[in-house]
Amino acid sequence: MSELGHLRADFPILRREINGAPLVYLDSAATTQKPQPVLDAMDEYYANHNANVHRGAHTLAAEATERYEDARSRIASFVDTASAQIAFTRGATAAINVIAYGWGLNHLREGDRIVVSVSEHHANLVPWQMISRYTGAELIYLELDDEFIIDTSNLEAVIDDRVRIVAFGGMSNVTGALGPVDALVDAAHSVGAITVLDGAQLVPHAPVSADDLGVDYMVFSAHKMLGPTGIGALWGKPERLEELEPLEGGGEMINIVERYHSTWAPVPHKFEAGTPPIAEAIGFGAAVDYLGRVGMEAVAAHEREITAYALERLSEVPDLTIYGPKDVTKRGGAVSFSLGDIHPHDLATIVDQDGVAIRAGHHCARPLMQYLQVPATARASFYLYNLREEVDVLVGALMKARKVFGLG
Amino acid sequence: MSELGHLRADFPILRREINGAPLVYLDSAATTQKPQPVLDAMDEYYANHNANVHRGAHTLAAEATERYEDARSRIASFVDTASAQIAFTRGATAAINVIAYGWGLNHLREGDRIVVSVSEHHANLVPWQMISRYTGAELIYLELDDEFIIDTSNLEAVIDDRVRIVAFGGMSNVTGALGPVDALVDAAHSVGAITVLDGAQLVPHAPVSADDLGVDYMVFSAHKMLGPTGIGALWGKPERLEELEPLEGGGEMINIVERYHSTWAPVPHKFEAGTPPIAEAIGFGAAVDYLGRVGMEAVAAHEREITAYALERLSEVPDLTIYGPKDVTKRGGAVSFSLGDIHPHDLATIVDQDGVAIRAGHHCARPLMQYLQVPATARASFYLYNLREEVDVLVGALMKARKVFGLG
Amino acid sequence: MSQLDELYREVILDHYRNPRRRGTLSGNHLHAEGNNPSCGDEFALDLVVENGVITDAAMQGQGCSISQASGSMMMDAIVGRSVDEVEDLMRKFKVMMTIEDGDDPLDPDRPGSVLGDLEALQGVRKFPVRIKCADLAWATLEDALAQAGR
Amino acid sequence: MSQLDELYREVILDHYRNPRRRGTLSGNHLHAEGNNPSCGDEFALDLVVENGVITDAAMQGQGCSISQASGSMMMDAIVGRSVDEVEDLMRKFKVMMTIEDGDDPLDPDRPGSVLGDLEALQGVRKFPVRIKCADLAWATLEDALAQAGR
Ligand SMILES: Cc1ncc(COP(=O)(O)O)c(C=O)c1O
Ligand SMILES: Cc1ncc(COP(=O)(O)O)c(C=O)c1O
Repeated sequence: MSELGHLRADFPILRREINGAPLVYLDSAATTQKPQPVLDAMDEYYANHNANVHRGAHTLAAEATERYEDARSRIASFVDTASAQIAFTRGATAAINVIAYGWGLNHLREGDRIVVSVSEHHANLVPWQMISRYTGAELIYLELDDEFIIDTSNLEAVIDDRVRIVAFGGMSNVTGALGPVDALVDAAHSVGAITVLDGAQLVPHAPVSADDLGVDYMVFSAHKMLGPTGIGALWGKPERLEELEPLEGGGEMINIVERYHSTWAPVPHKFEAGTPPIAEAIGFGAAVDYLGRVGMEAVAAHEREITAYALERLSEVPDLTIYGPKDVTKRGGAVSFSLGDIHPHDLATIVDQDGVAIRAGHHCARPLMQYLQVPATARASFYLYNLREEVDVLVGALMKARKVFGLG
Repeated sequence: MSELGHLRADFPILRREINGAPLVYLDSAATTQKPQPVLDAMDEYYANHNANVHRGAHTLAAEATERYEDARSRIASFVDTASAQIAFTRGATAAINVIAYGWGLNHLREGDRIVVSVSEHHANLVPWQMISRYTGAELIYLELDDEFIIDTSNLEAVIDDRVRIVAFGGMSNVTGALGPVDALVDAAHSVGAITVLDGAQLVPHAPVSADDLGVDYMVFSAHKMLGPTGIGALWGKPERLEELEPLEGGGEMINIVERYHSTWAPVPHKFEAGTPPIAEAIGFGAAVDYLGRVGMEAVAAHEREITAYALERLSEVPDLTIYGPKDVTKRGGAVSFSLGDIHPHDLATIVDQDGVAIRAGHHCARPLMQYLQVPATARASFYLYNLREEVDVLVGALMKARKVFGLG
Repeated sequence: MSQLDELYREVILDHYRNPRRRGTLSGNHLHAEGNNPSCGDEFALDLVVENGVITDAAMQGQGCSISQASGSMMMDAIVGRSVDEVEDLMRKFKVMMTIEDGDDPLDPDRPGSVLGDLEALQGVRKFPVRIKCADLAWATLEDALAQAGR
Repeated sequence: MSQLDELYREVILDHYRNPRRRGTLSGNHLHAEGNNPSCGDEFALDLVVENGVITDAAMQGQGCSISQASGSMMMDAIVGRSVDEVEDLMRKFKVMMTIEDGDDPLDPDRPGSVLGDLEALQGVRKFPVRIKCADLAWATLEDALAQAGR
């Protein structure tokens, strides 16, 4: 496992102390830390090549455009697809909204159904509620099985021919459960429905070949995979991107603008209204380069190992309940738990005194919290820079929390 | 004028050479260059405080949230308004789309009218075309007077009580003409219509007091005012932000999420779905700090002076036509022109050989090009770091272009 | 005392585990709800105000020890008091949660100045992100009293 | 010759100012349109193909000297040629616009290998952002020929 330990030197923030203790950052599911090469790539861009893209005949504009498009093609390679299938958005949330509005407003009507799972992040839930309201299409939920995985035992009962869209996550940011991609794609396609994969927690943590997944659309966020804030990606099958109306209008996304009517630029540009997040695209490109150098197989193996260790050590803590699969082949490195009657928020505050950053709350998945019948959970989540010893620090801090709350 | 010359040292890119000549960057209307303190602020954030905001009880999350919200309040002060009236978006384009969809989809219907001007940037045009298509509301145009300013001589004829929205620019990115804010606000409000000000070219160049302008909504972009790409702002009167439905759904923007229905967070957070552009907000904050230290009065004075000089020098170039007001009190520092039968694109290429970056094209304002009956224009645009001598370099390069095209 | 022990004093854990006046009121009463979307804390309040005096109250909710203990202690502190006294208490509580170390939040010259158990919440000031937890119940109370039309 | 003079050769400026076959065709013909949204260059083409030969053509459009001269030179080069020859020309043109300095774009062994005036466009290669200007007419031609159903 520790063969990735040397990477820590690339992450300036990991040298920080929190409350007098070394930072133990276990909140990568919320956002990841950034290695120096990502910061350097953006600085180099601003210091030497900054200009607006696709707009000018001058040298800087050409340099900026080249770097921006080059970043797109590197991100495309990273998920094993063509450049034209990657549109840059503000993030995963923005990308799902593009799909929900762009497809939904133009293809959905009353009587149609949209299927999501109860474990979705609000990003893959609230846009569908909105589109349901605007179009009259009905929202239907998939429940979970006893391993916290989307239940596929009775799919035909839910996914019938009224269903037009099936939207689900590649990995739950709460339970860590992997989405049953194949089963859902098969069920959706057998009734002619399109599939939307929320890849925000999948793409950062495993080798992904977008074209091979079978889904129609996929989204992900740079900041969850070593990249900067402010950028994410929308991926689609070529014909799906063609049929998707752009959500936002503005510069860059047009072909011809007349007073009363406009036509759109070819994909992917029609989804990129206005000045795009240029420096962020370049930083995103540097992030996938970095991940590529490490190798996504190595990243996944490291996370599997540290997650297995965490599940083992956490199960030694009395009164601790884990919400998520125990089998590391069915899950990623987001581990949600509760500890006795200590509220997760209190837990987070207590372990923070030992430098440990975990997240507490509903994790933007309130319907899942209701399903689990908990108001909130605590969550530790791991990435390539985490160490086995950091799990030990977490467990030590949890034992201290038990003391503070008089649990012995 | 040259009292701002010392600031150039803060902009690393201004040390670059282009085609063997010092860079003369005259494309700030497309995007501005960034001073070192803006880059440093973002690096410092990533290196020491990076975490997701509004989500965690741990120290980094608190530090990130504090810095993010602090940036909001500094940007609010910069336009003389309250923090809660500033929502972060991906940029000006995104912010206009939030208004167009959020207000339009929920308040417009057939028979209603949306008024824009023929000089609008596509960002303030295409979203209204889209909303017109989705709602059946009709799009109506305001024309220009002979100084290229939105014609207000016969407003009652256009702005009648079918009009629900009047959307216009604070300064044209093509002609430099300032928008007749007072006249349009009065006309709109007299029929109960709301006003949307595209401030993308206004806020960077003049002291702006949002609350005093009289408009209902205003938008602007960080990258056009020394800040990073990937972020902009939506401003609104408090009651207008209340009545505006969010466009995008997702995390952070919610209050309570139930399976089939959700309620929204208070303004401005209901407009900020998903992980926001956090580092970018911090960079944006550093940019307005920088502008604040220089003083927006000083910025405006500098631009007025250099624009006056440019108008004077350009008028000495034979066969050169300027599209825009000649009076510097009626305009900003974006100067569009054509030179004989030399296509603007060719002009841009030729002056680029002398290191001069100007823009050529339709400037995302195709209806304006048709109105001006030109396919494109060349545009030089100025900011606080430009020098009088740079205008001389431009004029020299234009004379060279005349030679290349055999105009003598 | 460590900062943690100061935050999680005995009395706070006691109120967290044994909240006072948990439940709902029947009959005529005011009702207000509040929540912190970022952490999920929820608090709801039933309140009876008669002749300017809070004669009965009940709370519901879920959340961290600080939010729930603050609510429970608030119940103890407000029932039987006049709305005037309670508003004074609200002000004092606000002052306590915002002042810097060293200042004295308790002005002995004001009537009803003693915050009692509530003083245990002083430790929260060292944990700025938790202040909104302590405030939740009080913001909800403010809403409820606003309905009383004063 | 400076890079600029190489770009704006006499023959290019001549075609820009005196475009060949500018106008429209009446009667039965193919039509295709192209544009570069980023710079606003527009090009449209009317084309008559009879028995595998381009017998007539006319162009419309507006844009920079490179895009319009490229179109005008293309008109000269295609009318009277067989579609096969023109497709060969298209390939050669593409090669010329993409190859590196030093390579020879003109393979003397191929029929119709001489690009003629079009060789004047070689200077564009030094200005990568302008290549799409030179390409516009040719992409439009490709569209038109695709309609010919070959
Ligand atoms: C007048 C005007 N409005 C809107 C925009 C769009 O701004 P952005 O591209 O940052 O969204 C621009 C810049 O291109 C502009 O000049
Ligand atoms: C599963 C999942 N989907 C979507 C998102 C939203 O991503 P972003 O906030 O970057 O838009 C997140 C992150 O919060 C997530 O964990």
